[in-house]
Amino acid sequence: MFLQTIVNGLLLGALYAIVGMGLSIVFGTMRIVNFAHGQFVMAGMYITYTLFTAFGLDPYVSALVSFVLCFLLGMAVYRVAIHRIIRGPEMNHILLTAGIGLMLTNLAQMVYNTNQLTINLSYSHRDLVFGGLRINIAYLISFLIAAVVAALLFWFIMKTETGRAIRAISQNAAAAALSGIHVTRVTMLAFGLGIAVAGVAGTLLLPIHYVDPSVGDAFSLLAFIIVVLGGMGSILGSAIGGLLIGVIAQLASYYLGQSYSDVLTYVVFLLVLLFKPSGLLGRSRV
Amino acid sequence: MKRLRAWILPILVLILFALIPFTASFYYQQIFFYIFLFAGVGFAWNLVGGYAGQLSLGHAAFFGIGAYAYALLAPHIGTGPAVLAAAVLSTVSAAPIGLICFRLRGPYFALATIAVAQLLLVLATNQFKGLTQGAAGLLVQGMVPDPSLYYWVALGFMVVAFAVTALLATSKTGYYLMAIREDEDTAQTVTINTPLYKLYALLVSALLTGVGGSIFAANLGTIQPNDVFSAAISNQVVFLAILGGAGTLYGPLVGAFILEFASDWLKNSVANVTWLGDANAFAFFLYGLLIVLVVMYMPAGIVGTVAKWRKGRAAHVHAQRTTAGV
Amino acid sequence: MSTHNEPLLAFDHVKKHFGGLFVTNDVSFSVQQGEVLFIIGPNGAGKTTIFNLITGFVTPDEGDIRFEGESIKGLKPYQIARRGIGRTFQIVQPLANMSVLDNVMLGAFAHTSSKHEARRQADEILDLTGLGKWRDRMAGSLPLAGRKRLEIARALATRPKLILLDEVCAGLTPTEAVETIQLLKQLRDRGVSAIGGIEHVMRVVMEISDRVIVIHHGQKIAEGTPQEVTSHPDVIEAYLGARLEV
Amino acid sequence: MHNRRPARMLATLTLAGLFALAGCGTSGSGASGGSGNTGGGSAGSGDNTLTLGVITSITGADSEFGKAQKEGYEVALDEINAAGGILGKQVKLVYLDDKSSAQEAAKDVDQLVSQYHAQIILGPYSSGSALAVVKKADTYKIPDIVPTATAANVTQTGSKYVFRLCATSDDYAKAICELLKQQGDAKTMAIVHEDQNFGTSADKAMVNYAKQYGFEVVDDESYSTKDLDYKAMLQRVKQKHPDVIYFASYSKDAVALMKQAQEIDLNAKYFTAAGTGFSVGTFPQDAGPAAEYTLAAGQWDPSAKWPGAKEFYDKVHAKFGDYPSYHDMEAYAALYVAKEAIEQAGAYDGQKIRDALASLQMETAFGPVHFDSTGQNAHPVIVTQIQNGKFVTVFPSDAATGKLLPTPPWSQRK
Repeated sequence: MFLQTIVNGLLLGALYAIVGMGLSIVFGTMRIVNFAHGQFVMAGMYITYTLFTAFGLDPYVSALVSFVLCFLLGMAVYRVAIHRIIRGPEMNHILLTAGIGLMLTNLAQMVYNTNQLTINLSYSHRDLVFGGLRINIAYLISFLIAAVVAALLFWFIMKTETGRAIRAISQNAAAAALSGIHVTRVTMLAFGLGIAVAGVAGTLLLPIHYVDPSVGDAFSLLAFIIVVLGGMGSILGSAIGGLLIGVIAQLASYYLGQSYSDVLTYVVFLLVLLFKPSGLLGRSRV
Repeated sequence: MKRLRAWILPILVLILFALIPFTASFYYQQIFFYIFLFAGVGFAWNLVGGYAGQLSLGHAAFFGIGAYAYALLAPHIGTGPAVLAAAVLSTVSAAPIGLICFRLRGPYFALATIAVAQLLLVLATNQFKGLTQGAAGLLVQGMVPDPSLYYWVALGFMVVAFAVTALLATSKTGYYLMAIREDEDTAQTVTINTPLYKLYALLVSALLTGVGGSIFAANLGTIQPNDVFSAAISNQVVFLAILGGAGTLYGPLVGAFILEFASDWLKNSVANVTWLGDANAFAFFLYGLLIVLVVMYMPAGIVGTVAKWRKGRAAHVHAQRTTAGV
Repeated sequence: MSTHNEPLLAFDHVKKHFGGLFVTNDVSFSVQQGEVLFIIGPNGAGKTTIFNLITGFVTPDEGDIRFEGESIKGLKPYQIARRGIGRTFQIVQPLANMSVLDNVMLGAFAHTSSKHEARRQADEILDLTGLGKWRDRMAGSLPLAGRKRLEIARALATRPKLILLDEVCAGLTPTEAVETIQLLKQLRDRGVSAIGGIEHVMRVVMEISDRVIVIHHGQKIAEGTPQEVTSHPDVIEAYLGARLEV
Repeated sequence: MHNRRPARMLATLTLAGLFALAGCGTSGSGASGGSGNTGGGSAGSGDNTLTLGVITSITGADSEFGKAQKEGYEVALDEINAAGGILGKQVKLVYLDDKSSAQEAAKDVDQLVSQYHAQIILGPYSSGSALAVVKKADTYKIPDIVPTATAANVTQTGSKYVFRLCATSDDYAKAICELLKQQGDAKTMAIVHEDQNFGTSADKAMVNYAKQYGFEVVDDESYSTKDLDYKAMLQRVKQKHPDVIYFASYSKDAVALMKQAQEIDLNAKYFTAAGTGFSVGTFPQDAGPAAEYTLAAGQWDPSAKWPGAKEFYDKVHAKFGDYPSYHDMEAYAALYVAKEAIEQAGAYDGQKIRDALASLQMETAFGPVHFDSTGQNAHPVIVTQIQNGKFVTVFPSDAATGKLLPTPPWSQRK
């Protein structure tokens, strides 16, 4: 059973990781404290739900649609609101994005009301069984897509021109500007990318978890825990952070009880903040 | 002469508050109860979040500890001692929380405080269910014989909270907290023991918040973890202080006043506007929009912006005089 | 007070590295009571690190720092400040949303808890440093020279025995530099010992510095009176590249 | 920073202005305060309409059940007004949203009393809110009809003004234990409950009754409806090999629990539940084959023999298009009980209505209604089993419309 719990933990952890990954770009590299990240994951879920119920589009296909829509939504939000206070104190980032989160939550409630919406996929509760281990198909597909997205993101940030510009800005925006990088446009692009990844995370979550207006807040806190655990600004860090939390949550649920998964997640988060503030991989920021 | 002018405003406000119960219906008295209670907790938060610039998003932790301490102890040791116990327990709990969270700065401090409040919410719901009855709810012994007296209890609490925070804010401690808000490293170079002063501000803030929690529990009559440990409480306290003006003396009261009346007005008049679908959600949508607009266009809050505008005008007059003089 | 032969400040074989890079490589120097020492060196030579080591923002890997005979290695910045070491920052860091008066009162609060006494002392220092005319203006709204002077005034308000001035004239117009030099002379005449960190405004060094040490790539390459140092071949070659017309 | 004198003077003006606004807002007895609340201030027994106040969860976590209640109230309202209203007056219902929070529910009571002069309160939905409303109703000395909150402590506050229509979590536990005793082939039990007040009360009740009936509780798990995954918890239950599993869940978690139980091949002789999620109309379709054979203690079922039950089912389906659960029926019955009490009292007066409710004896489509001294209606609990997608009442024997089928292991199900 220990092995099965670890496997469940890794599968769940991959979903946690993809939720955190978008934020690792926005918060990690760009230092924008986006407290509405969970609401954008929720937006991805509602987009996928609508496409599935209206056009019967399989969620793993509509991942692209939610990527593009959330990308545009992210850029718009950055342009209209966040850009104005980007230079201001981080306290304002938190309050502004918390306000945006509240708007998105209630917009969803006005459009979709508060029912808990799910989609029934033929394979969302079927398992692959081999060697005594059960692998849930929906989780497996999400695990693979999460891995692909992580790889693409890593490649984009590390290898492409824009990726290098983003990393330059995160180190020193002024210096980046001096070396010819259009800071505002690239920051907006990076923010859009982060939100787009959040949308994809929503798509991958829907086959496994219901969506209602209140899920946003829970995912926001989860995303921050993963980014901080994994270490600032490192895509790899949030992948590891996500897998770690997934395994901890499953082990706690199995050996101590379901509610202990939350307790342990928060305790581990506080301990890491205390003793290794730079997170597992990232730069220090005490 | 200047000292006297400074006290006109508080006296005027207090007289008005004293008259309200005789004119207002019980419903509006309850609205004022929540204005006073959350203004008081807003003053407490203002010490840490406004003056010291440490954005705590987990003040529900102390609010909840105060509420449950009172609810569990009142039947055994009486209401008075129970409120005292609530104050002591929430202050004592602030020490370890402060020591943990103050190792961090900026968004990481805010995140740590959220994690602490969420942890207490889960513990109170599950692990300590035996003690707190969890979500099944705990009946709470009243603080005063007649429910209409809670208006005065809350008013008294707000005045005490204002007095304590105003005294601190306008003293040496206040200057030191503001220095920490502006730049903690620079503050250290002028001999300020920044960790100690941040913790000191948090302890006072937790004490007042704990008392606020006990009054809330007594008035409501029953409490569940979701009522007193929830993020909604933490956010309400922060937003009313920011809206009113964090780091100003009267900000939290103005913010509490506006938020409570706005939600009451929205709840009534917007409630039956059917085309909006879920009218209540529309009310909260506007609430979110209000926060976004305040942060973008009026970051110093209402009182802060008014003060800045006045100072700009005063400084302008001052500049005219001095340029002539130089 | 400090014993007869023990200097006010002793910086003793201090080493500090970040990663593999030695930012401060076995540097030693001392400052006597009432003396003004200047540390000069090209940008990035490690001057600010030395200031951070003395004021406790960075702890040395090896060696010791003694103030008035007692080691201050490992103490927190506010503990070191309380022993009498004031400081200004290379990148000016005024407490922007506080008035000029409030900024200086912060320093004064080091010795009194009463607001009125602190305000009185602050006004005194404002007059000394010529900041009186901006008394009630927000620190953030002052021009660069004003903000730099405010940092000095704030440090002075704590009545330091030793004041560290990091690039105090950098970015100032010639007239502003002259005014700052006058102020530093007044401080020296009042017996406040000081260490200054200068990158290129050599006039300040020549006029008020008793002794100079030159730091290059984290190492002390020369020490002596201003005249000796500026004619020292290594200094010229490493730091100025060409003969210095004095 | 320290407010300079000019800034303070202007702050004075702003604050004074705001309070002047508040002053007028609180003018008079708040009938139609200036702060723009709806003009619904018509006194309870005004000209020709009787306004009754209803508190329910229109938004928040319990909004699904608030919607169900509103359907029940609306159907009853149409029937009552068609038959001439109450005391010859047409009835108007005012719905106040408690946002699924006790604090808001308490505020709603204040608003009903001061703005609508309510002499009777209907609702709220959840136990947490009910506790707060009962305390408030007690101070105002007006009766409160609680249609659906099952937590035991709602009628244990010592108040004389609470009247609960529905059975409690104790009655659920007792009914399930009676059924298991009748079957005689179960010894050990595991309890799996959500961590809010409904689940916590159901758990407390079952732990108590299981001991009384000699069942050994081998495992007691609590979870949050926000959790992503329950497989680890269900694995813990599986290790204990319980004969019976007693769930206390809302709808989405009920579906997830049964599907994941099937997924990890968690078997038990009896899958039982404290109604709610397991007896909501949509449960059989959502859970599909995983719902088969599950037993749910409930308050009502369209197939119940009380007159008017079937007609109500059809009316709700016709008017709203969905299938009513017992939450709709409880609200429907609550309005009828209010009508009966007001008419027996002869006037819209809190004390008289309370006395009428205390001695009330009437038949409704929800079954007989009579409140004991603590305000609890001895409502019979029925246990339904899902047999090929349909709810069939299997207990008690006098109300049964079908035989209880044994639960086959997952591997042997088609």
